[in-house]
Amino acid sequence: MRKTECLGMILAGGQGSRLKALTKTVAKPAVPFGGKYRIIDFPLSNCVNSGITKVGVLTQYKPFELHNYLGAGSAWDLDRIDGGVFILPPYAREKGADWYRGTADAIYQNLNFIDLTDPDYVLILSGDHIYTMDYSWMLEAHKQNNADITIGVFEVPWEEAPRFGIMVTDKETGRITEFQEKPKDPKSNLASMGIYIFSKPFLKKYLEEDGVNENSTHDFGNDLIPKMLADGARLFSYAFDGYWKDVGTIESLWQANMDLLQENPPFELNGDWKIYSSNPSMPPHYIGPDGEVKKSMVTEGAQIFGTVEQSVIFSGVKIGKGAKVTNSVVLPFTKIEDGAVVDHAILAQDVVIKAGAKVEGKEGEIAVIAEGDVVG
Amino acid sequence: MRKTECLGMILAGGQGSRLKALTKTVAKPAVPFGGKYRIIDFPLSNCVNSGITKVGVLTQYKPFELHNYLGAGSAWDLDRIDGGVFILPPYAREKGADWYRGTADAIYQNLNFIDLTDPDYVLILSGDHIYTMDYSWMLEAHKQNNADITIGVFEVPWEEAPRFGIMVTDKETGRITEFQEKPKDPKSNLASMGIYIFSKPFLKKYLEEDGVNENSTHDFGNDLIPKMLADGARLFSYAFDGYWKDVGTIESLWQANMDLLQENPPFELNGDWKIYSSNPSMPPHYIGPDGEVKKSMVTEGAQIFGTVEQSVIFSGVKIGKGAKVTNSVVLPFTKIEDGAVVDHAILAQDVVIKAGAKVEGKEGEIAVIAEGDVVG
Amino acid sequence: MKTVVGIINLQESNALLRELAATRAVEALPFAGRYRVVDFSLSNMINSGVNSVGLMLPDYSRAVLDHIRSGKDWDLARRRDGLTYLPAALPGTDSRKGDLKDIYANLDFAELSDKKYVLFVNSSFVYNIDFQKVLDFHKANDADITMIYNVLDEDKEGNCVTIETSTNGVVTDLAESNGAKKGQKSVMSAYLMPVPTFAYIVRSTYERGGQDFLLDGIIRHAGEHKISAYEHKGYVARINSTAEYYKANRDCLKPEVWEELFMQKDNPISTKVKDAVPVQYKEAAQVKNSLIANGCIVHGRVENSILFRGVTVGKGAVIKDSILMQRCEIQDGARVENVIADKNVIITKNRWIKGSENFPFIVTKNARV
Amino acid sequence: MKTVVGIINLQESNALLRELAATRAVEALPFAGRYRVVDFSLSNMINSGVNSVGLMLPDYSRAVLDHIRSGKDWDLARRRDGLTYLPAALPGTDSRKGDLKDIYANLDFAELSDKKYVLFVNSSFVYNIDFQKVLDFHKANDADITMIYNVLDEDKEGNCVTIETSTNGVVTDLAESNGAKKGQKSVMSAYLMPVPTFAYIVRSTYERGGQDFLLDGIIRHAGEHKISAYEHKGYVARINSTAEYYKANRDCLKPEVWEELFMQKDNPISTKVKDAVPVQYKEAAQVKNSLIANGCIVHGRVENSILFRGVTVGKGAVIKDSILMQRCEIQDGARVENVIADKNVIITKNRWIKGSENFPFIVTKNARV
Repeated sequence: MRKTECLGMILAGGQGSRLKALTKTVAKPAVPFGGKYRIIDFPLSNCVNSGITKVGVLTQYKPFELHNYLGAGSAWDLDRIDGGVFILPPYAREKGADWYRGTADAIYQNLNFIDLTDPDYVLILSGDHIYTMDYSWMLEAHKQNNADITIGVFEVPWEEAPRFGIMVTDKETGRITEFQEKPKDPKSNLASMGIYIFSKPFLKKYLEEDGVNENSTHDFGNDLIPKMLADGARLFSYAFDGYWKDVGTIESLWQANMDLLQENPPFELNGDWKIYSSNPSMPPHYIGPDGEVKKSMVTEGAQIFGTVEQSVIFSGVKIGKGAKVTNSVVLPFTKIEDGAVVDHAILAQDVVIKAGAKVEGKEGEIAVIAEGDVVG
Repeated sequence: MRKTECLGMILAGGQGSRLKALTKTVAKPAVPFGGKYRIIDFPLSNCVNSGITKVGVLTQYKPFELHNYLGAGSAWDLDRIDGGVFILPPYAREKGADWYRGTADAIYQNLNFIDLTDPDYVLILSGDHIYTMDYSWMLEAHKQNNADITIGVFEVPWEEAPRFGIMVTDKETGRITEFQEKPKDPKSNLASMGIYIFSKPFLKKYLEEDGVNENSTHDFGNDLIPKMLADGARLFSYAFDGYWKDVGTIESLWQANMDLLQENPPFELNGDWKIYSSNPSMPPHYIGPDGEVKKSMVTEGAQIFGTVEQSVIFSGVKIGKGAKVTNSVVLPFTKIEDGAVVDHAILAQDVVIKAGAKVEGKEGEIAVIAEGDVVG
Repeated sequence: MKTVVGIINLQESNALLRELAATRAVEALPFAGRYRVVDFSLSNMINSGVNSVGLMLPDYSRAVLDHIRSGKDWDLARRRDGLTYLPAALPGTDSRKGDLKDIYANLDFAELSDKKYVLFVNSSFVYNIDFQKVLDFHKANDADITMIYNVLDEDKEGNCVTIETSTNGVVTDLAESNGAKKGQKSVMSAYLMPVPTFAYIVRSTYERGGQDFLLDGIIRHAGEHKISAYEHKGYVARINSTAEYYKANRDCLKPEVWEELFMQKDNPISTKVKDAVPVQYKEAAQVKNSLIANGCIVHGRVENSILFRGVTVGKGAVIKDSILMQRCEIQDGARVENVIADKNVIITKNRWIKGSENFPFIVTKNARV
Repeated sequence: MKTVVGIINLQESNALLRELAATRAVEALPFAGRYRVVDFSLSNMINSGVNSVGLMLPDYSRAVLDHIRSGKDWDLARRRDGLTYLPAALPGTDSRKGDLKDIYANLDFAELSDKKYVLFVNSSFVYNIDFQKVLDFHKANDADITMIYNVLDEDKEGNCVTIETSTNGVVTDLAESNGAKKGQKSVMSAYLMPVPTFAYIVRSTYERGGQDFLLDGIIRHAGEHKISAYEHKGYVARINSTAEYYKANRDCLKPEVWEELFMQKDNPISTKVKDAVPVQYKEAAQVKNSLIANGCIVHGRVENSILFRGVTVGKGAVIKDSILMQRCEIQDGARVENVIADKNVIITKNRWIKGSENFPFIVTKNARV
């Protein structure tokens, strides 16, 4: 392979246990979002749009659908002769076989892949955040600071800071002076976004040390970053002020979908910064003579004979006459029969809501129907 | 996915410890063979040529290069919209994560994939045999016999029978009456080729029983087939009389390469039954003014200034002036410098044989130089 | 169907579709919100298991080449078989009109293939069919040639080729006429026959001065062959005039036609894949009985209409009984009725335009009204 | 190079290559055992980081379309950017000769791209270059147009465009002449300029009756622009005649040329991928100073020759100083010297044929000698 300036590595092995009903058959990064996307489309598209054309995707939990979805990467223009998407599941070696024991271990076990692509920098990403970001600016900052590691940070309200990993930084230079993991008493409101750019030799050194350290939990936040700080390494923050959402819970996933429906959405799916996605062969959606659709997103292959308001409708969904869907997210091929009512809900794929049945949640208590379930 | 008549499943997880020097960085099915192929090209091409266009490849040991080689399957015409190659590494589930514990367990853990493709029949293959075979005839026989399972068998010399799994069959019907694993006292010389066609419901039933049986080694030959026989299931043999070689040892791998160099090779790479392979962009090979090449196969990108006889030369190999390569297999990008001598050897990739150095094995004791090594 | 090689003829006359098809082939016309007419022929072939398809390129080939590329979106980018482009015979080498010279120039494609049958289709028809059934019918009838027809459900204008058949499906009469009546059997320009029969018809007809495959090759020599006719019972639209184009699009607004054409699990109609976001319906959107493709943004009212990719409908704008192609922009307060707007048309604020049911008003590409 | 859109012109005259190029473009000519001439332009573009490439199709486009398909083998099958086919202007719309009418007809391709520069190349040259260096040179010189040239290492016949430059690389004279001498600076028909400059030259020249991009567009208006010249110092071959074609192929037998053209790790020349088995050398094979492509089977003697895919050399057969294209069959005892044999030629048993060094004997496609 040719030399690479910056290699992307996406951690996509998480089970997403807090999204349980939606991860019965797929890993969290493969959960559908926004009418036609899956969560992993965002970091992948960000990579491509930032000029990063070699991306490793580290999988572990129920990876089949994710592998199948990624394929050779052609949906993201990543089916390149020298580059593209590389799927990296755990594997066996001469001396045995290990599952990925933590975020750092997952990267550690793939050091041979990193060496093969020979990058100057390694960008490490999570597979479960919704945002659009140009990593090339962050890389520029990393170079200018002559940093060992640059961490993407995001300003959160002070009262929420105790839920995050918090970076205390020098205001002038952005250099990180202290790291607080979920602090009761935060000294800053800059939360780590789980986006790291490492200079490669530095990364390799720390991973090799951590890999054989039996007391480590092999996590970047828990183990490596504190150690780097203690060693006096050059850690810098890079502040991001666009839209960014961790969709690790049902509520936040629902909210991120609703955010798309605002009159002026907080981020553009439609702009120059394209979000690529695998596109099925589906006809334009059809809205029937009595259909009513407002403040919603609807994608190809849907059929709507009822009422839809403030909702996100995926492909192949059928909504019967007199049915009412409000404040909800309806994943592919789910059927909502005549007269059924769905409110404040996420319906997974292939669900059937029988004629006249009701699924009603409320804000803070979104109703969830798991894949293939039949209600009513 | 659409319904599938016959799904292929290739067991490609083996370490191939007896091929050690050649499997330092790759799984056995990815070991190069025959000038430009890798071992897995044979079962994959057989599948495609037999009309089987959905193929699962079960990986476990050092799968990166194999995954990368397979890509989306375009080299085998398997990058299909509804079908193609599906890479199936071990994975984590809600209740934990298991490595593949045996051949049967590997299939068992992927029953959800099999259900998804919804086949009538499942063809299970090894990823480490060299042969060309039309599986559609075997499938035909399976249907005609109304069999539960059909096992490909190959007649071996009686004295070699104790090294194989032996099928004792009814001569008239081909029905299997007894199975002997490496018998001291074989009752038949029909060896199992490790090729099974199962009717899917039958396979699923036995795998589900075996999967939870703690006394099982989860191996088709050890556990499932004896149990099926004991249960009186309809096991049939399908006799194959073409060229077939298990290339699990250095000697047999070397021999299979040499077999290609016979004046009339025992099987055709060049015929209608195409062996597909990933093709790098390499110019035609060059033979210099003093080059001499006889009874050999040479592929694109090689440069030959010396003498080559009875050898298989892969792409990017350079053989210097006055160097002599005989009875050997030289894998990609290996350099043999001026005046060096190589005889009865397998040189792995990126080896350097320094000017004047000698690597000499003999029949029964083939010399092997591991990837990246420098000799002399 | 592994024994069949497909040829799709994109060389048809487009005289009746002048405004829309002046610089593109009929088959490259956008259809039903996201497709092009040629998608039906390609998808029918691949869904039926025809793995080797030759595409006879029209004079204006850029749109077709750009749409189809390697054929990957139809699963036709293969190492063995797959898609082959068959460019037209070089102008200047032969001044004859008609499709026969181009078929003749590319005859080696069928003859050098290892297939037994040719399935030759003209591509200006919209339907979803399993050609396997046609092959079975052909074999069962022991025919020389099998042609596909449908029974007209209403009177048609323009050139039609109609047939009469005996009870066992053998063609007893075959004639070209101007217009046809409801209930007549109309040929859908799709023919199945053995490769040698095809080659013989093309070669012998062309070398004796013939110009048109159907008229000179088949009709004039109908007596020499046993011709069977296979009835396609599903939805069929022929796109030979603007009125037919307008009607066929609007037929897709009937849920049963939409489902028959597009939602058959084993026979999907494939098209070029493009990235477009789901449709955004805003506060005051009102949409009834319409097909809306991804990438649209709807603020206003849409009724009985088809919106292609990336159309925007402004606040208070009204779209009725219209077809708006890619990236049209209907600004606030504009009103559009019985209109076909080609790509990138802009209807400015508060402007009203209206055609009539049978003569839709056509706005040409990139126009600003 | 992300700011550059590439255009490859396959519309060149092939008058001097009549036997080989009668029914295919020069650029589709097989070269060096497995390539076609156009592979160099395509590979140079993609290796230099040009991601959007337009290909102006020649009159005989089937071979080129079949070779390039989606552009996947050159990494040009993309969703964004990638390969675009630019068919020739429709015959009949303009009876002018020359390439300018086709460039004019496809001018929107460059103008509608979001790129800043056009890299326009004619494709009948063989060389391996990093265009990034040309762009850097163009910027450093603050030029309007940069053209690429090489210094001739021997006298050339046929039409040549030669330049003279000042010490800082600015073109001071530019002329077309019949033949050029060793040491002269010869233009390689590759031009880099901003999109508006390109569009201006094409439009203003065409609309005033111009026919040829280089002659009418650039040479006649050389005074209006600051033209820089970038010297390519590596190997260059121009393929404008059979003699040049023969020589360029045989140049590849020099290990230094072979390595420069084909074995640069970061600048590989890509071509259409085909499956072919490694070459089989049998008992009595004797091969010297030759390039042999996969799929060949060699029983006899081969010297100073180039064998394309699938050539078979029978027992006792002798091949000297020859180029044998795909699937030629040289039967036992035949002898072939100074010959260029097109595809599928069969030289029967014990037959001898011989051309001379400067006038190789050309055997046309599918011939049986």
